[in-house]
Amino acid sequence: MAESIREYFGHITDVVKTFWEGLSVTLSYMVRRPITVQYPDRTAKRVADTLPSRYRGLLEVDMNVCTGCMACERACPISVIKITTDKDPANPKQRVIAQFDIDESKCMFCGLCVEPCPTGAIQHTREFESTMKAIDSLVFRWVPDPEKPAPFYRPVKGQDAPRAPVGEILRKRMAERSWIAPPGIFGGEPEAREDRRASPDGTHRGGSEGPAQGPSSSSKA
Amino acid sequence: MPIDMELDRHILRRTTTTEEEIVVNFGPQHPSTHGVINFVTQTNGEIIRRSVPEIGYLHRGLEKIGEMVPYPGYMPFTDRIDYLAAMFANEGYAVAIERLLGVEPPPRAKYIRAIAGELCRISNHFISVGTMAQDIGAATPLTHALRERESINDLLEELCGARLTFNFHRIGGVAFDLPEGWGTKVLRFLDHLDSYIQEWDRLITFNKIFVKRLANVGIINRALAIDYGLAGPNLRGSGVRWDIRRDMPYGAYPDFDFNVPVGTGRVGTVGDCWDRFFVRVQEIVESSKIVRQALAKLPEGDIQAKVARKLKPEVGEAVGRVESARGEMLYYVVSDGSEKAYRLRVRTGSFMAMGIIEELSHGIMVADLIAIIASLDVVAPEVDR
Amino acid sequence: MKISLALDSTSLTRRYPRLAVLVTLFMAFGVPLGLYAGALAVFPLNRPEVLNALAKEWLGWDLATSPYRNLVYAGFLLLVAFIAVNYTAVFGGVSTWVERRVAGRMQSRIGPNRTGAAGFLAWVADAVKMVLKEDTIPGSADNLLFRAAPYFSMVGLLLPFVVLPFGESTVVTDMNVGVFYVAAVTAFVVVGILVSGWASNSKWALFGGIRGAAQVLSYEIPAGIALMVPVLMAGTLSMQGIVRAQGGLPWEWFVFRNPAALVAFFIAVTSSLAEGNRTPFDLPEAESELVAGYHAEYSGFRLAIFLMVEWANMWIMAGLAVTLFLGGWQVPGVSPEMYLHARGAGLLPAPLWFVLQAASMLVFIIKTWALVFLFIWLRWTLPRVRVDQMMSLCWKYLVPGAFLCFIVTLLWQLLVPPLGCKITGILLTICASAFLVKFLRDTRRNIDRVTGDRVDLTNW
Amino acid sequence: MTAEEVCAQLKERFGEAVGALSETKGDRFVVVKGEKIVEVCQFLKSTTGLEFDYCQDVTAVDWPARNVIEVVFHLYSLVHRHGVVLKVETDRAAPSIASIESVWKAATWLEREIYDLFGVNFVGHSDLRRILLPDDWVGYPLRKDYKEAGGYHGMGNERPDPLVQLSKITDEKRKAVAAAVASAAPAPNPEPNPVPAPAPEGKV
Repeated sequence: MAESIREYFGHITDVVKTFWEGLSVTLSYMVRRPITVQYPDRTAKRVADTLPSRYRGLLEVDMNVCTGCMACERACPISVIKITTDKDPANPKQRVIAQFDIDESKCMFCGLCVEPCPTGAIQHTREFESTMKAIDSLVFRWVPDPEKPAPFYRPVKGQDAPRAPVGEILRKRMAERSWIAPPGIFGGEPEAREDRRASPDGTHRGGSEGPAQGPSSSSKA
Repeated sequence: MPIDMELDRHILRRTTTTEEEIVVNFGPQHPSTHGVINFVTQTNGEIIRRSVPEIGYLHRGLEKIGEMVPYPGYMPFTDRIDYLAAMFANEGYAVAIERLLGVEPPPRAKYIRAIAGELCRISNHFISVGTMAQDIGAATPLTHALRERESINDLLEELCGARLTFNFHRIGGVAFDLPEGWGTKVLRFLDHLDSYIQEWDRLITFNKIFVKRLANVGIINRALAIDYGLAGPNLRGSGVRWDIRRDMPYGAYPDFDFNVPVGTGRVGTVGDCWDRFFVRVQEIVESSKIVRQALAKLPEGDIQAKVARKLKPEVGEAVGRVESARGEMLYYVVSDGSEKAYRLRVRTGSFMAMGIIEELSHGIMVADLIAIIASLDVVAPEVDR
Repeated sequence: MKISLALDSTSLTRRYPRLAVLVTLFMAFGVPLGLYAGALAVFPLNRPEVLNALAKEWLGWDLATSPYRNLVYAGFLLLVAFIAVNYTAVFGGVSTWVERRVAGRMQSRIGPNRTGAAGFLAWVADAVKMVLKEDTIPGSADNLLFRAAPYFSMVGLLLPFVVLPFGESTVVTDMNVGVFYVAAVTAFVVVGILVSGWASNSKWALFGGIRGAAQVLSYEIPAGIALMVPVLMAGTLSMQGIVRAQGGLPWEWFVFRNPAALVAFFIAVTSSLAEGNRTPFDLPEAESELVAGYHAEYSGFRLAIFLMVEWANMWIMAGLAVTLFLGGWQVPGVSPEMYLHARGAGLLPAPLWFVLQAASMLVFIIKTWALVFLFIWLRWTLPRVRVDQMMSLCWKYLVPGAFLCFIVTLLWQLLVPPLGCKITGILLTICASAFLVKFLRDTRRNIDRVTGDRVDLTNW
Repeated sequence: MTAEEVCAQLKERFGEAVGALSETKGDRFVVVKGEKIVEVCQFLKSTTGLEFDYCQDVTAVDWPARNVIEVVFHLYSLVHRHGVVLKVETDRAAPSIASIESVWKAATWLEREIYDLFGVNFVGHSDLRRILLPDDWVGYPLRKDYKEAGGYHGMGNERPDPLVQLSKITDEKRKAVAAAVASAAPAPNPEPNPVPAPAPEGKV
């Protein structure tokens, strides 16, 4: 009986003691600084600029230093990189990269493609804001026009590849394709792409309907 | 077939029914199922007769993918097995393949693995105990836990470039060395953490309502826990002193001095929900100790062993075991000599924990079911893989 | 698309920062002050004899014998009701904002801070959103009951305003059974909960409704008995009578007059938390268990009513506790005679009387807001109890405790002389102050104990 | 106790039903006859000195070449800190072995998973139904010959790969360029030593 009476009042004192502590903790947070970052508009700097240099944001390729070795394409476990090399018809000795496409909507930002790159041409930037109106807008053509392919870069011994600062090229690209602009990457209006999805065999519209254009050539309607 | 009949007959395996009983679907979308899981629950008022978990909503076929991509290319997929503690999923896979290849990572890599892993464990346990408090009805501890976790995510982001999907481990080492000045930042955070944990205890751990809600609820005794193959904090909460880091040491763990906290029935019975909660809180402190020791003893040297670019292990099989935040994570890899795994099996702590819920659900109350799910710390993607 | 952009509150705030502040200030102070002023102006008139006299004096109309007199009286009552309903809505809204900001800060977050200055207009935006949303009714729901349920709750919320004294004279009617009346009509809220739980035809809602019924009915008992303690001490059931029996200074409040009353105060507050479905007793809606409980199926305007009832109920709970235990509207240093003297001899009171009335309202409002803050603070600290624990707390702790308080108070009233009451009052006040100081020091120490944390009021 | 000793004990008790310890690289395993698996497990669990109380994993491997499905048991003893790997081979056409649910409860869900993904029938299992996949799923995905049906109840799971189309466009263009150059030939060599083209972004 005495035991259970002690237990009964023990519960009450426990309640008082632990509530006292809990309430004092929560009250003390009234005068501590909230941890919240007021993204995106009330930060001192752009958030992308505050990220660490190892941050794995959107991929970027500097075609000026790409050797066309295709190591990144092989390293990618989900095949979001597509590279086509070709001979320059005008100059058969010169190998060129006719296509260097990255489907960044499918990319999982693992960084495996960056590791084997001999010149650091392919790099993760610190840019992460990639909202686009259409998912195909996230396919980046690093050689925008196959008619003007990029020649292979030959690394010079004992000299670093002259790579552009990471992020610069991508930022320029992103500014061009504001998310509200029609994607135009497949050379058509956004609605025209619906049939691509609807086609029963999953094949795409033929390239005959319109010339492939660089994303920039789409109208800024 | 009407859906109710299907639930009754098929999932609950019920042939007779009484009028008072109803069948409730806790899930697939429910605030407390920690992901997309459905608990088909047969209740009589507030008393649950039986609750059968239905899983698979997040099944992504990660084991099949393991047979499709080359060995190094699977590493990013392991991140997706357990998004709250991806470091261990990485590490387990790396350990398994290293055992298959007979490669030993250099000591510095092992230490870096331990540091990254333990930080990840702290981060994961904060989510675990925080959501547990949230499920019991206290919203504030979760955000306080998230505050601490943000700091860890910042540190890990600086280390490996991502906050959740780390992809930090490589077969035979790690991807990056520690950044300049990173150790100091970690130590500063750990100082904060060690003082913070006491505040956490004052805020929620010993709160009378919290203790009342968890003590003597969902008791898993020692034998039951072992029988159901529970792992990690769930097993230790039942008083079984079993920790892969200590008992089947891998990596740098033999060099560290740390305790393995187990449930003691401090406020109730050994193996109740509160014990599992408190084991996790104590493990945060132990992990902090390990990180401090690892940073102090960090050897110089390479971070990557010599591994061929094209991995073609000999025919054979290997098991990689690591102590993940959710218990023993076991990778079973069968090689047929090609550059892709012939069979890759991931056995996770959450999957084993889900199996016991039906056993525990007889005669408990609705609120207890939530407490039990929370205390077992199941993460739906890890259950389904 | 363009219209929605133009209405985007953030862009408006950006374009006209002063406008935002002005609108916010108006909503934050203008509207409540207007309502208080309206109450202050209308309440003294709201008596037949005053209205009769006024009509005679100003209009030369003999209202007392006019066939339309009941219409005029009813019109004035409608005016009063209009003020009360609006006040409830505004308080409900403002308290959601306060709750979200306080919760945010306690959780190391910021809370709503975009709509209007300091995010104050968030509740207006929410209300507009709620009203504009579709009011869906599940196909298998009981249509009539489903539609009616929110209004039951609404009635339960509004009826106690009839006797809740905001100030010395600002009370709709001072019933001689005031306390009894409040205890009776607050139960209407649970009718709404029960009906909505049943009519929704949803398992979650049913759980919530039944839990709500069990909880509110159980806690009526300790609440009712605890409320008897001030009734015993004052010797009346009238709310104004109870306030008048207390004084403006803490040791004149009932809560410190005898130790049993102090305990009864805590029991009453706990019970009212349970009756108002606030954490730790938010079982009927228990987000992590029942998703949203009894209002799981509601949307749009009907959901808005439920939410308004939930928050505005805090005012009733707090106001009742303040009235019965914490001295109500009693202004320190102002004796009841002073109100009489200040009133003057005329038909309408003198200006000083209005000043005193405003002061008494202010005291009441400050005390009530302090208690509301306590409710909010408890909610963001404590976990939720389980159903059986809720019951055992009620029947094993609160009910016996309330009876004990009742008996002790009886004996106290019989045996202890007035001087003893005064000494106890002063002693208990000193004790309470000492605890308060210790608590604040503990709070301060919590910050120092965590390495890296300090007092920092930035980042609003 | 090492795997050899465990294997020796098993051999002694069960004779022919237990095969030799494997000699492959990596972890070594013991092949057990399917009909004896429950008894073997019972023996491993209850024999003093062995006491395998912890069923770590039950999984399977499909071997179409040998026409078997191997069911793999990873067992461990928390008492003695030793482990063993057992394998049971079962016919691929109608895979079926006895359930070890009665020995370790942990096997309940693990066996359900194998049933779901490999189609192995566990005789005596209390609740043998699909666990990860929907009940009306066709096929057993972790078998080597499994072909994806490409969706479920009309819900597709494939997104057309934009890169395929872009490759096609590129190829056509390159062919056109080559043809144009060929028709204009023999053109003078424009530049003997071409410098890298300006950055593609410069163009846009």
